[in-house]
Amino acid sequence: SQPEEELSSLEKIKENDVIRIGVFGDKPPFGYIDENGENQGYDIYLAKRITKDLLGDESKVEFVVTEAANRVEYLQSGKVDLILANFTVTPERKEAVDFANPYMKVSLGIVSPDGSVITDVEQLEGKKLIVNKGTTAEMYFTQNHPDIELIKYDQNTEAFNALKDGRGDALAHDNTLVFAWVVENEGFTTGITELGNQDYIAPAVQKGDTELLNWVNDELKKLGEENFMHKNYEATLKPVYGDTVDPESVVVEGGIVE
Amino acid sequence: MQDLGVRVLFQGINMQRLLGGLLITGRIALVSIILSTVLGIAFGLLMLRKNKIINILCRIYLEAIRIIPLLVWLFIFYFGVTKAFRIHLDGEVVCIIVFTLWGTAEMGDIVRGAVTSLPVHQKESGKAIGLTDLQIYRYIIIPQAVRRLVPAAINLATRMIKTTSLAVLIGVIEVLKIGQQIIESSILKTPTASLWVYGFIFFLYFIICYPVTIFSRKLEEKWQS
Amino acid sequence: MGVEDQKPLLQIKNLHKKYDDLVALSDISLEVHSGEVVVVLGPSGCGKSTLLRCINGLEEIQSGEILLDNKIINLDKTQWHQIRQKIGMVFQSYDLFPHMTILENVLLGPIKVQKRNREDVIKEAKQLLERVGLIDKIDAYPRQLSGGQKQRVAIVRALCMNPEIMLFDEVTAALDPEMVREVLDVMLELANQGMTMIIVTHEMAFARAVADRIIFMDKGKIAEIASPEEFFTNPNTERAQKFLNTFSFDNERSNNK
Amino acid sequence: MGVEDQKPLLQIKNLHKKYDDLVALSDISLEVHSGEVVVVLGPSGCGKSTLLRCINGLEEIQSGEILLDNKIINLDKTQWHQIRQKIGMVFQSYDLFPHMTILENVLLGPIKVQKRNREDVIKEAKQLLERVGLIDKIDAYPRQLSGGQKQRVAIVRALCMNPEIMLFDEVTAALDPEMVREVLDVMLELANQGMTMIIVTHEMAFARAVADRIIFMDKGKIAEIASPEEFFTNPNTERAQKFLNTFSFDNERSNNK
Amino acid sequence: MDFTDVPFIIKSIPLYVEAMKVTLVIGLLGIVLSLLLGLLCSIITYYQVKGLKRIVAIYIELSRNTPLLIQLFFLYYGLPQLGIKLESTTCAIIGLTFLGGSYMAEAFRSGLEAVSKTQIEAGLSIGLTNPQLIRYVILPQAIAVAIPGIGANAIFLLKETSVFSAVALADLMFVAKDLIGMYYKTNEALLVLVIAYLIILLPMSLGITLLERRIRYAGFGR
Ligand SMILES: Nc1ncnc2c1ncn2[C@@H]1O[C@H](COP(=O)(O)OP(=O)(O)OP(=O)(O)O)[C@@H](O)[C@H]1O
Ligand SMILES: Nc1ncnc2c1ncn2[C@@H]1O[C@H](COP(=O)(O)OP(=O)(O)OP(=O)(O)O)[C@@H](O)[C@H]1O
Ligand SMILES: [Mg+2]
Ligand SMILES: [Mg+2]
Repeated sequence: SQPEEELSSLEKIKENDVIRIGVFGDKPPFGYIDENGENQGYDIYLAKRITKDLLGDESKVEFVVTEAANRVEYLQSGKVDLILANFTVTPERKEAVDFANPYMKVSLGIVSPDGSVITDVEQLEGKKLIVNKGTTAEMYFTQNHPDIELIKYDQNTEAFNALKDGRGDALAHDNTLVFAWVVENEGFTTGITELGNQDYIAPAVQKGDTELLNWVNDELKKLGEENFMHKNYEATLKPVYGDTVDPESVVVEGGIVE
Repeated sequence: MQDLGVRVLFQGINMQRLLGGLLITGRIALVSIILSTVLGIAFGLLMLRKNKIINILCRIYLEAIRIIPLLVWLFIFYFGVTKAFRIHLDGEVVCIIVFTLWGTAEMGDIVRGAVTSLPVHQKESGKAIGLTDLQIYRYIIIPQAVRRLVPAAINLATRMIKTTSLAVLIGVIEVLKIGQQIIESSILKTPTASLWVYGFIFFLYFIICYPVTIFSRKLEEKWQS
Repeated sequence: MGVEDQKPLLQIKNLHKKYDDLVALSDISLEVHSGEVVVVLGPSGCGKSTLLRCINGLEEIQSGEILLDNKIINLDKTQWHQIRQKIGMVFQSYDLFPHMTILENVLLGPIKVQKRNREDVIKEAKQLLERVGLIDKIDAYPRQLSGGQKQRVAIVRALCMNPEIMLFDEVTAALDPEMVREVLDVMLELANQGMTMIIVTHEMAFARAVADRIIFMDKGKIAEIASPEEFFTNPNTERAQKFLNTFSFDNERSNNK
Repeated sequence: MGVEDQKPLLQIKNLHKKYDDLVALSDISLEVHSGEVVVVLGPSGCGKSTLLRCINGLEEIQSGEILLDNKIINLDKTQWHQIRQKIGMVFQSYDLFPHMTILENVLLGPIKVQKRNREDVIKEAKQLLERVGLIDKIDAYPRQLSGGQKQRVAIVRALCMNPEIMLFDEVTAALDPEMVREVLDVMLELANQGMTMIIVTHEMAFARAVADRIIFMDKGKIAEIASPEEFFTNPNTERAQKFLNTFSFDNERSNNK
Repeated sequence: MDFTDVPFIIKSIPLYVEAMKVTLVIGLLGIVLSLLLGLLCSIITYYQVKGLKRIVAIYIELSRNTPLLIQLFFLYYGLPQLGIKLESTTCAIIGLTFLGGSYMAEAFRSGLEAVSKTQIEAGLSIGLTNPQLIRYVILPQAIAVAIPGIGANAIFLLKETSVFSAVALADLMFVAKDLIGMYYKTNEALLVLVIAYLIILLPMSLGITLLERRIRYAGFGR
């Protein structure tokens, strides 16, 4: 990355004794801020463990709250060392950042109000679909269904609020997120549970930062041996999903996909 | 349960967090205002120089800052500059840089306006009682220019305070962002949270800016001769 | 007083002054003796203000000499602020400093320029303000005064520097008639006390009353120098005649009055 | 002209006018006959302007009657704009409309208020402007004119409404001396042509020359009514005497002149 | 520093053109409504209309002492809780008008105050009726004086439209953020954004400067 820098990124993190990790602040249960102002969620659970293994103490992490559309920028401009913000691996993104091995599976889900549930993409013709800027949902619909009108928001909160306020007919987002939201919001149904390809969510580092990348991959492998991601699921997602979701359809253990 | 919505402001440490966010907002505003005042006075004096090239350069700077929306400047510095030069700039730092660049331009223009609007005969009657050029500045021009510019400068300060709200759009965790986080985490229990939280922040800005506005108006009335 | 046998206090020799291409003053020569009151008359734009401004160094001149106490004063630009202490000047516009009280306005010169003792100056300032009837306005600000009061303070401000000569440039032109009188009375009193003065005015009755000598200017030149009696009853030049006519209205009404 | 045997053109009976608690005019009664020129004199603040403003309906009065052509005009507020057509007024400040040319300024009243034929009015306006020597300024804007020229246009603007009486309120007070004369000359000519006028002025020589009658006011009352000769040579009241003294400077200089 | 992805820039131009229309439409609508609201407020203040005068005063203080972004969030996310749901376009126009009205009122007020009392009396004394007085004397002068202020406000309001991207209005700023989020061409997106704003604002600013200069130097000319 920075040629004039003698220290490698990993050494620099250790030197500073702090790692800056970009996470979501408004995407429960993956990355959000609780009422005490603490970062919480599936991504955060992993981030804390990574910090502990790297720097010896999980409090040495500095969480940087990002928005969907910011994540690449944050890495590229060096505002964060690592992104753990529900970052789906896509070809475009691969050109901009380096992804480590995945820790989660995802595809798109579409949620709509109970009265007029959308169960097929065709039904969206002529209707308004809410998406988040810079998400896979936005890209999927921009590329595959350019004629569906999209209403775009910067932040998840705004997007889901807009759905509740009836500013659109449905909302497309990662199915993992949609599942959780529906559980807590009566009157809405995930009419389409899997749309597009099965995608993977992975940590991302700055392009060319192979040292940190390799370290993260090794770390994921080691964590797989102790089934860490399942523990993470139990702690952060289970309380929300209950039994409505099969853990195996979400969790990727050890960075390995079958 | 609308009437209970206001409770969201007092749940947990919400109020503390909001006020903490306000502190960040205030810090950005204060630092920018102080820097703008100092640099703006220098810039204003620079503009008063009778040098063509300096004047043109100052003009270009002033117009460039004025014509491009501040939000665009924030983005240029936050994403463009940091990416182009591969340097890490914190959102708060970017805000301070951009607001200071803006404030300096505006303050400079206020200073220039205050000095040039003084009637010529003030200077001449200073000369006529034998004051040296330096004394004319010290006893006649500066005190009167200050009276003319202080109200405008205070007015600029309130504009800068209001503009800090843009910081949220480049991800600074200030009062508005914290407000959004509170809305997010209480949306299930308190559906009217956004009404109350945004209303409260609206009110916060008002009670900070309004007294300052009143103060500058009073000062203006007092110093108008 | 026999002023003629003394050396003149102020001497102007062959003064030329241009604004860019416009000749404002050409070949002006003039002597003013100590205690003398010279009134300068002439149509608008003839160069009266310019003359006073040159004497006070507010305008640069192209050629000629200005001598005060037999010393040339127009050589060194940097010394003007010292010479100006000896030359008091009052303008048409009320030029008090609006951010200072009346007393502060008067004290500024003596204390900051002449570095005189504050107590002494205050005493003198109060005496002068008393004389012009404004002692009770000492702590007021200029905006609280009428135009006539402001001009009286401006005169005091100049006087308090103990100048050797005073220049007045249409000091009553912007005033209401009653206020004109109160300012002119102050000037008359000064004249009676022997102050050397050059006065530009459009008040003919006053000019006649106060002047020792009248200078009539036209188009940047001195057209006539005369005693007031001579000038007002029987001016030499046709131009002066015409000028004086604009101030009289004899036999103008043709109807049955 | 034998004005006394006609009915007066303007009659003011027991006029009282207050600004809040301040009595500005008290018990003013006055008659002005057709073709008469009345000059109102008096110290500042005595109510001269207020009197003219009341006659023109710019101020409300507390009691009294104002009659024009034997009709009471101060009863119905809503009718003032019709009566004002018959009463021309010119103020001290150059009150031309800055966004209109000279001609447009003059035409506004006759065309918009009196709904007269445009061609006729233009012809009349041009004649009037010719008479005051401003025909070449017809398409100029007020800012391109000197103060004196502006006042002459303001007079033409009022005249072009063919008023029965003209009111002048210190129309030369803000002018340079040369310009004073050009405006006063226009007024003198009007007087000679038999226009009925009430003039407030501080130009004593002019007042004496133009007036058929002098009204001297003091503290909101009419203190003296006299012919100009009488008033200027031998005023009845002490107050008028004192007033006239402020304009003379006899024997003021005590030194060796 | 490479802005070299020219194909990307060309590809994105139609998007910016669309967005520019949105910015312009919202901006101009907001400006026109602000002018109307401002004129109304200034006339209420000028004629000291009882009752309304106080409301106008309160409105002006509220509008001038709070940030547009917060006003907007309150309108867009807060009000639906009270059952008032406004489209983002509506919100933007209301927000801009709420903000702009007070600024325009200020400009008009200074214009009206600049018409001296003697001008009004001069008009009265040639027999003009009140409506005629307003039409021929007061308004032409007041507007001439107010124009520099109005122009500055108009530019200010157009610039303020950039924050509407935060309530999902597809204006210029919105498109730039969108492109950055999807394709990570930050420099290119920002470059085109700046150019787009310059295309709108430069002519406007130049025009206003010229107008202002003409009023200042030519006085009240044609
Ligand atoms: N700063 C200046 N620049 C250029 N020309 C000037 C300047 N000041 C005065 N003039 C011109 O010089 C000439 C003399 O002007 P001056 O002010 O001395 O006349 P004045 O006799 O004082 O007239 P007034 O009675 O109107 O005050 C005039 O033609 C005037 O236009
Ligand atoms: N609009 C007003 N409100 C209150 N008082 C006023 C107003 N206009 C005039 N006055 C007062 O009424 C009195 C008469 O004023 P007026 O202007 O008629 O005097 P004047 O004789 O015209 O004086 P001047 O010679 O200075 O013009 C003065 O005491 C003045 O202060
Ligand atoms: Mg002069
Ligand atoms: Mg008056």
